[in-house]
Amino acid sequence: MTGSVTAKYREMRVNATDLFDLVLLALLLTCAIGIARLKDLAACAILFSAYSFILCLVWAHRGAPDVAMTEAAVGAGITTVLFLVVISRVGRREK
Amino acid sequence: MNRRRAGRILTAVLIAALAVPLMYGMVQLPAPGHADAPAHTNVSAGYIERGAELGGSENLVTGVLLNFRALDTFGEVLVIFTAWLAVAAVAGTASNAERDPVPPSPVVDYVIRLLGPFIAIFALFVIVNGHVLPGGGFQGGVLLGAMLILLSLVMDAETVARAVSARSWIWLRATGVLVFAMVAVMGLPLAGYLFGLPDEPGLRQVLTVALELGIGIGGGAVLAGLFFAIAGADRS
Amino acid sequence: MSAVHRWVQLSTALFVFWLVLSMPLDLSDLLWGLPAAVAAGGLAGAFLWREASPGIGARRVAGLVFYTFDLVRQIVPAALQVARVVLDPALPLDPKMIVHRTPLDDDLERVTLANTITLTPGTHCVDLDGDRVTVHCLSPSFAASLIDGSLDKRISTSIGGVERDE
Amino acid sequence: MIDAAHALLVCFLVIAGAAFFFIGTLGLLRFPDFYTRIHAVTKCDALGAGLVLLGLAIWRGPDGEGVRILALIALLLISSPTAGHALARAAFRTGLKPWTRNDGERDGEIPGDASERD
Repeated sequence: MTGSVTAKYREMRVNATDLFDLVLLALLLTCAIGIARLKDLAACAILFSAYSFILCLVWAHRGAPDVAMTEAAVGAGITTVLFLVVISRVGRREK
Repeated sequence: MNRRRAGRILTAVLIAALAVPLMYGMVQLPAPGHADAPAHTNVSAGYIERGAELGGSENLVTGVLLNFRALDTFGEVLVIFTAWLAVAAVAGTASNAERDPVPPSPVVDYVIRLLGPFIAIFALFVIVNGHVLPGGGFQGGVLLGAMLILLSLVMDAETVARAVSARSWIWLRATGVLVFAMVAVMGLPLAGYLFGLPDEPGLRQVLTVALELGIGIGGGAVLAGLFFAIAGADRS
Repeated sequence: MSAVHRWVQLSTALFVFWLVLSMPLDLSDLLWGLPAAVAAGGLAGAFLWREASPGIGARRVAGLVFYTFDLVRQIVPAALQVARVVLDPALPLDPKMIVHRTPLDDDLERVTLANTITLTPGTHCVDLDGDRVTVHCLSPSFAASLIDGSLDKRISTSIGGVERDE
Repeated sequence: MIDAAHALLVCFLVIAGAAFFFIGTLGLLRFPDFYTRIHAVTKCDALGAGLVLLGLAIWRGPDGEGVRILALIALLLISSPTAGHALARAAFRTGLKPWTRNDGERDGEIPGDASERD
């Protein structure tokens, strides 16, 4: 009896996990489309940072904490700063 | 107008032509995390079973990176160093950026000065424990670089860049490559082949931590160097 | 405060942080942590806090912990008030910029004041320049404890007046 | 009994944090300009996440993870208001004018699309 209950619970949990992944992937897609369409480079940089952060959540959720850490620090942190510094020197509108 | 429309239709057709086979392939992939998937039945099972013992570190990822695929990782470290060389060559000679007229807020200034050393300690912790916990040289190095960039936001990038002389910066940036090359060569007498780690567990751990430290310091210095070069604070 | 004293203080704080990170403790953690904390503390003292010290000693740490609990007590009613504003269909906002002159004259005290203002729902610290604190508030009623000076008083009783720099 | 009280406390804290996030996000969507919106974001970030983390720390109990989560809360309480302050200050120093009730009435604009257009 208890065995079947735990099995059912496990099944439910797997489904909830997949749902969480789907939500994250939908957010990723939204960010990606936004980055491709925006003309304001500063906004693109910020959106790219958000994209990296969501991707970091996907990695962490998929059981890859090493990659998640790198993604958070490099993608969401340093790359954004470097982009913004470059944008501050070359101007923020795409021609 | 008409041509543009034709172009759009062509794009849509091409994308559809690409998407159909991709989707067809995706449907045939095994479910993510399925135990019978080819990715889980062949080589990775071997890694998981014997990786900790053969690779010399409890964190399998570190073991694979620094031992089984040391050559790849060496390439990665070289790429990072080369990236800095390229950016320094292009941007390093650019004139200095104009000074920001607004001084940083006293609140931000105080908090970053207060937290900076703690970030450095955390970075070091991540580097040194890379063989046991998630993390390692690359991750810790990025944290170190981020700390230097954060400090240069409140302290003026040139002051931070000048905390170490230009020549020492170059050596620091090359640390990863140099330490890795040294350990690789030491593999010849100790393990019998290049990039080999010795069988003796104590020595192997020391070399692993040395590699992590080298990668961390080198990576952090390169990232900070990229920032200084692009922001025009680099005089080297 | 002498340079050595500052070094010891910073290194102790960093070492405690290292121990928290590496719990459960192990001999190798101590072996790595001690030199790392001493080195980082020395570098921080030499580069970051050369002119002034952060001014946080043991008594102030205790004061800050006490103050955090005090802060939670202040935040709860303010949070409920803001929740009412947000949920109200008419959105009864009346945002104002207020300039407040604070009697607090120490770095840590002023930073605590600014961050308390920012953390309290309804008020947000926009600028800090000498003793002038510019605050944006959702409506003037949220800034009552700021205007009558009771916030300054609470901060100075918790963490003020001790361990000044020489 | 103790277990039940423990779980109840954790649930209460996590739900309170989530409620904070909900109200903050609602504020972000409803508020009229940059300054009022940054109010919502900063509080959400610090207090909502702080409450959820506190719940998790109590859930773990006094082992290494629990203490590390407490350290994380301390970091959040320091860094989040500082970041909010830095953003607001940047806007203030570059001359962004705050929205006021009078503006909105004079221009006949509804809160929600006043100012902040560029």
